[in-house]
Amino acid sequence: MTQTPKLTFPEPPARPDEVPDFSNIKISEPGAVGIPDFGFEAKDGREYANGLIRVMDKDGNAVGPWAELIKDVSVDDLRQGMRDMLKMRAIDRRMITAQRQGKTSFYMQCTGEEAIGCGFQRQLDKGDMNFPTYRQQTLLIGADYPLRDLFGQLYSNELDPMEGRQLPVLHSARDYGFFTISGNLGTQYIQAVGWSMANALTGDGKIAAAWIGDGATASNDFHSALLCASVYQPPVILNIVNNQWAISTYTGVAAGKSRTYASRARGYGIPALRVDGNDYLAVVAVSKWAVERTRKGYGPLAIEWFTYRAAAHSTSDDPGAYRPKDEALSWPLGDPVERLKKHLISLGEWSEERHIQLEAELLDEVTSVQKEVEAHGTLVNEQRLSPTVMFKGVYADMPEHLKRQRQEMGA
Amino acid sequence: MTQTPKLTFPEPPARPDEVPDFSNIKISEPGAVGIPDFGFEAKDGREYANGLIRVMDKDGNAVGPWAELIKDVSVDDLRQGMRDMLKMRAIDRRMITAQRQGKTSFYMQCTGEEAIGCGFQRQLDKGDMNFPTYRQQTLLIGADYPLRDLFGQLYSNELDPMEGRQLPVLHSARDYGFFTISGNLGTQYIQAVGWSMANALTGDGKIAAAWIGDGATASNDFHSALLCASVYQPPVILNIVNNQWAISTYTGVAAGKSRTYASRARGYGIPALRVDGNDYLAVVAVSKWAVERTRKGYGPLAIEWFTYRAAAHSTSDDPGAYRPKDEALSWPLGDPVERLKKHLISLGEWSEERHIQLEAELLDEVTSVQKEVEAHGTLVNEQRLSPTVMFKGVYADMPEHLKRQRQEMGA
Amino acid sequence: MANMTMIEALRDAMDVKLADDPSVVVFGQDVGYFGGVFRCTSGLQAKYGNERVFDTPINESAIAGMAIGMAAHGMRPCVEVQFADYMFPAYDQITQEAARIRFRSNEQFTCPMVIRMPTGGGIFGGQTHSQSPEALFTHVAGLKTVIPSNPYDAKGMLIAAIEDPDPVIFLEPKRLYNGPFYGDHSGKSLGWGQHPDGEVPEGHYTVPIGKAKVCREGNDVTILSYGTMVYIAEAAVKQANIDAEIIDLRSLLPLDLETIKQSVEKTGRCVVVHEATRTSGFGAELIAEVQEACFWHLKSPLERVTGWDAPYPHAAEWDYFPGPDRVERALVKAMEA
Amino acid sequence: MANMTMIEALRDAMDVKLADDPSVVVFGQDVGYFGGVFRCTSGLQAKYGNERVFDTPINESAIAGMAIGMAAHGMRPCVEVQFADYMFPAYDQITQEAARIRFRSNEQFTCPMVIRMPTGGGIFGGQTHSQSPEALFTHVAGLKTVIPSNPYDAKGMLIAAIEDPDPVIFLEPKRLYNGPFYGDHSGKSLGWGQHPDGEVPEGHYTVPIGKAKVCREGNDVTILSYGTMVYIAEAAVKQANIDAEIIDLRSLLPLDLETIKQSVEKTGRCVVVHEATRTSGFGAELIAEVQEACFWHLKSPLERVTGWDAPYPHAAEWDYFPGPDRVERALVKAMEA
Ligand SMILES: Cc1ncc(C[n+]2csc(CCOP(=O)(O)OP(=O)(O)O)c2C)c(N)n1
Ligand SMILES: Cc1ncc(C[n+]2csc(CCOP(=O)(O)OP(=O)(O)O)c2C)c(N)n1
Ligand SMILES: [Mg+2]
Ligand SMILES: [Mg+2]
Repeated sequence: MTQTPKLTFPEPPARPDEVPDFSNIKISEPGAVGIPDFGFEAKDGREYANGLIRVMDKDGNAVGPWAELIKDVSVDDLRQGMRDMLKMRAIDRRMITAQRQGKTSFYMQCTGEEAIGCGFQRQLDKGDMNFPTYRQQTLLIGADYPLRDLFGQLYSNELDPMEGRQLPVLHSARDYGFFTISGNLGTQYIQAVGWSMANALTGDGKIAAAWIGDGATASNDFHSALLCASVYQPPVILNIVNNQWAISTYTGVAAGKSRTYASRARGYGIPALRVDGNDYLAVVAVSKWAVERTRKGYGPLAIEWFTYRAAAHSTSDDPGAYRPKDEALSWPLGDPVERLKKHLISLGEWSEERHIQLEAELLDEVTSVQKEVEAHGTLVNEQRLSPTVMFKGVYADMPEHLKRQRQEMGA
Repeated sequence: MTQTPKLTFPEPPARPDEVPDFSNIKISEPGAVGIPDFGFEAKDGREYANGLIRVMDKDGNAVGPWAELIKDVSVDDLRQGMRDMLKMRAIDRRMITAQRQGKTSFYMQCTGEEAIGCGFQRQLDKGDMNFPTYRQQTLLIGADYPLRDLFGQLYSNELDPMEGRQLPVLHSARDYGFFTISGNLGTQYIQAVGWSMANALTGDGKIAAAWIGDGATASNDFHSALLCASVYQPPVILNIVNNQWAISTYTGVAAGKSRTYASRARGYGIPALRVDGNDYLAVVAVSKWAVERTRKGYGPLAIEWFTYRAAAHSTSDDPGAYRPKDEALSWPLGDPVERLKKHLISLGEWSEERHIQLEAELLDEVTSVQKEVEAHGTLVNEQRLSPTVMFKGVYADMPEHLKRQRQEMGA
Repeated sequence: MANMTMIEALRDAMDVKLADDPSVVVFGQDVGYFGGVFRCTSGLQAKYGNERVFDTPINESAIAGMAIGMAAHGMRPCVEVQFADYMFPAYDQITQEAARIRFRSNEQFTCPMVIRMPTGGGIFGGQTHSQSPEALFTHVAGLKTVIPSNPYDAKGMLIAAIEDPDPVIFLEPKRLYNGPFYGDHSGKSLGWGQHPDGEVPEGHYTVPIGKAKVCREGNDVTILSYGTMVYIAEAAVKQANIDAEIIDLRSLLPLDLETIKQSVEKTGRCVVVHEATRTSGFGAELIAEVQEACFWHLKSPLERVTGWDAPYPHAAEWDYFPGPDRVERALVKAMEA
Repeated sequence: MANMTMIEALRDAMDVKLADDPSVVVFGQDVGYFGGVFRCTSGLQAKYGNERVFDTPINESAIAGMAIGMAAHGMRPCVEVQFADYMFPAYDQITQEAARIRFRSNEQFTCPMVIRMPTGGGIFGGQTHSQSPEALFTHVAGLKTVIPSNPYDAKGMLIAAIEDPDPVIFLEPKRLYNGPFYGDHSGKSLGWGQHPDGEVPEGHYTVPIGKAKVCREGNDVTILSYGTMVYIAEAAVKQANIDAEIIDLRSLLPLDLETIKQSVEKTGRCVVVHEATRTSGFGAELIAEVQEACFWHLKSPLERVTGWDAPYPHAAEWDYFPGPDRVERALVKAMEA
């Protein structure tokens, strides 16, 4: 037995040049975790927070109670999900190239995590509000956000609805239920709680959804959000996207000895689910259920989406320096696109050919909008917004000292 | 079932002019909660975090496994505990009067909570460090801190080891294992974790103990402390003093739907105990066990001390405005002094007479030191420290601009 | 008109706004049932219910963060931080979020909220109940920072702040809650009943944010001040018997530079007085602006009278707190130069 | 001597201290295995083990709070905040705790720690990777705030900071990590290999905290600056062809007022240049001090060239970032007046 205090430093199971090893990850069988009552309490919800809700088995069949729950979801809806995910993938691919060409300063992909935002957003109503992180452009895709606006933001040009104010990927789209993203991690989580309190106080029938990465659960705002959600019981879904990494930092440094992030929420008295985030059907089922439960006034719910960040953290990152190169290929929960494809094919509603055709079609669509937007300027091909735009919107009415400065700028 | 989101606002069971009502509080039988292994994990420790460790039954008998654990604690040690608690009570009583007389600006009592700090401190070794809140002067008493220093601080006069820098009760006593108290709630909790990491890194064999009130568990630093303790596993005891109130705010506003504060710690993967803080024997037993476990390197432990703030929050507070006047008398766990007295009497080691005599003796001792210290100045009877003392200790070496300011002060 | 303390005036402002705008909510530590440790919200929960006025956990960044979310949604939260010294945990939410949401979303989302906080010393509160952090807000683009010095302004400015489309830091000089303070800590202060600015109109009115007030006209030297120091300046002027012009800035950002300029161009001398520590205090900004705007009119160096660059001490409070004597010395120095 | 980038110089400083003092520990987000997003700690964990160099959760107040606890115990933590823009959650721990522990405990406990943070813009990082928060630290009694502008100073000052008995905010102008920057964002910057201050001694040496450096002697106007702006000032002086004296302050608090005074008394003119927003920026403090110390020598108003009072924009970065042209205009204005 231990006799002297020694610190521990959580380490990932494998580092570069080692063999990927996910044997530490326990995975429930598809269909094994049931559906709780809307009114279930945190203290009775251990299995939902520690297990893993999954719908698709390895052959692509939908099984178990959550599959039942969505049996009326149409094949068209599932194909829409496929389209959403592939569209996101096409955008990511195009933007990585564009960033390498210096057309923009920065980009972030969400490869491997597409199912979560795409599937969740399609269950929301107009007027519901997401408080996303930078890795949830999928929410915009699922909300049919115009690609022109999306690319405009990524290129900070005159088509940017934010007129170049923010770093690429830090979108804002109020009409599409997408709150302005902060570069400061965590801050939006408690804001989502505040927004949902306003939903309840004004009785507008809408709900809010907060989003955070596994790494950022360490932030203070994660704590204050769970706390205030527990105290006031507003209609908010507290999403945690556990993609195993925070830049180079292993998820263990954020988890410590907590079993799961969902179980941390339980400690605050918030009922929590843990879900296979690479299983589009599980995402749809749980999101549908969660949205209904929340809208009906059963209070806050936490959802840990279990997934893997297949790409680099951002265009500034090189994951080869801290984890095995092809670790993503060993991820035991597979790839969300491949898995939904298998399911649709097993239903006889999809084929490799249609898949390839859809990919090509989306790449065309994305590329053509991208080119159109690029024509309005990129970092290497500047068609500048007036710099005085930076004095606009600091306040509703421009105070004297800003007027003086705008004049001093000589613009 | 619920159909629209509505906020909840936690309310105490009784307000002024209502009958005190503690029926919501579930209390384990004395002896009912057992002793876990040193190596027990949070996930297996549900009963310890949700139950209540108690030793004394209503007749003052020590029962159950925790009583076993301390059967070698001598009667003298228990009488020392009684002495400590009564000394604290005498100081509190004297200082309340002194503050009303304007001899000092401010004071805070710990009536009803004396057992916790007094009992805990006696289990620590020299070199162990507490990171207390303002309501743990008991730790100083249990460390035999000189009353002259204590009163000096309370009067901010020349006998004050801090030379008048801090508000009364914000002591600092490094040699007595008492970290400088901050007026900002919560901040010391994560600092205690840092200190205990230094204990482990330097291998000095010492441990740290963090202290926080139930209200301040809402602070960000509570979260970051639990998190970092869980990640690095340093030798720290994370004490939570749940006295049911935070100024006028009911503990429910800090707890939300969490069952207990101990269970919140469990969500972080930190093993946790919940203890009757008004039971001196339980305090001694659990503290002894916890200190040994921590020193042996079993990592962090959280302890929720369940108690009741019998007095006003501070001399600036009027609890009659927000809770029933004599709520303390209905507190189901009684008064720590009365309960230990009953135990000692049941052992035949104490009597009402000795008790009254000890009270008188301590009041004398306390009063005489107090008077001696008062002779060195109080707020109404100033014998001023030189004001230039305020420039000392801002930095190790006084920078030029402070020298200029000291000169400008003309002192 | 009614005679009110500053506490009553602030409460009245919230009462007016809670009554006339259902989107106004008031919350903070102990502000609900109890009505706040300074009693500024006393009675409001009883009157408007706990959906409008409620207690919060002890987490200032949560208070600010919830308020931001509500404000972005369209409500108008007016929240209390128990002491300005406790706003630091919320500093990220206030400066990086509340202040930036309008800008970064290109006005898709806005943040009309008020954060009230008692500020300043003079109550023997020691380090953590006495600080004056205004300069930490004036450096932040997107925030407005105001500080009234009397009940009339307090009510009118709080109503204006709640109605403002942007986040407003509302500093309340706690030493003035119950009456003006002329620096004599040994004597009894007069209450607001004895002061004309204790007369407060009933119902709705505003004192616009961004306008300073000339409290005393004079020709020889300009004193720029705000909060408690306005009265210290008055006392100093009386005892120095100098024909000083005293300006109560009221609003630090936006700053009423026009009023300042007119005065300093007239007097050619200027003394800045604030409680906050000197280095990088708001006085530095005032001096930088004044010397730029009025350089050719200046007859002597601009002076600062401020708290010393030390943590706020408990016992030595009255040596730390700038009093009339220190201000007088600065005035004399400015006049002599 | 070896030629180093600023990143290498900083790493070398930590290497020297990790080697010679077992109480030194280094931690922060991604600083362990990976070696930091700017690679300043690259290789140090491999060399010293994870008890000396380790990753932390994404919680800046936890980083500061742990460091404070360790420092109070007797260790000397040197921690990294990934970007200065992310220090805000730690602002409470830094300003109300680290800065105050020596004072409030009357020196029973002290807080010898360093918080390193990349600061400033010029890398197209937008609002949250570009801010310059130095004035938020200089207002806080108990902190020292320094900002080196080249590899030589960076190493010497970081060693001095780690050895300092008090908490030091160590700002690293990220635009200078790989080379000096003269404001031409369209061209390629030179690396430190082409600059004499890229020559860095091996092993232990210090550059004392509190001493400014005259980078260019001149007679007509004094430029007070620090960080990246030192090079912008050089470029401006070159293009304006004015005989300016350029002072690299290096240490903002304590401030080397003596060196500043000597220069301004000589030149009679002074321009302050910094990236941070103007209002209540550190420039205000410099102007307040200079006008007080040198009033009778001044020939023209003191000028400020700073970031605008707007949140740091992404696309318009180069209009926000003070460049040589803006500094030149200020110099000309100062000379003409
Ligand atoms: C307050 C704050 N600290 C640090 C950072 C720097 N940072 C940006 S992303 C990131 C990692 C976040 O990881 P995680 O939350 O798991 O999200 P993921 O990137 O995996 O989606 C860090 C440390 C930041 N943006 N904000
Ligand atoms: C950061 C911060 N916010 C607010 C306060 C004001 N305050 C002082 S004590 C207190 C209540 C604390 O309650 P609790 O933590 O339960 O401790 P108790 O007083 O019951 O011992 C509050 C809100 C503070 N000191 N620090
Ligand atoms: Mg992650
Ligand atoms: Mg309490």
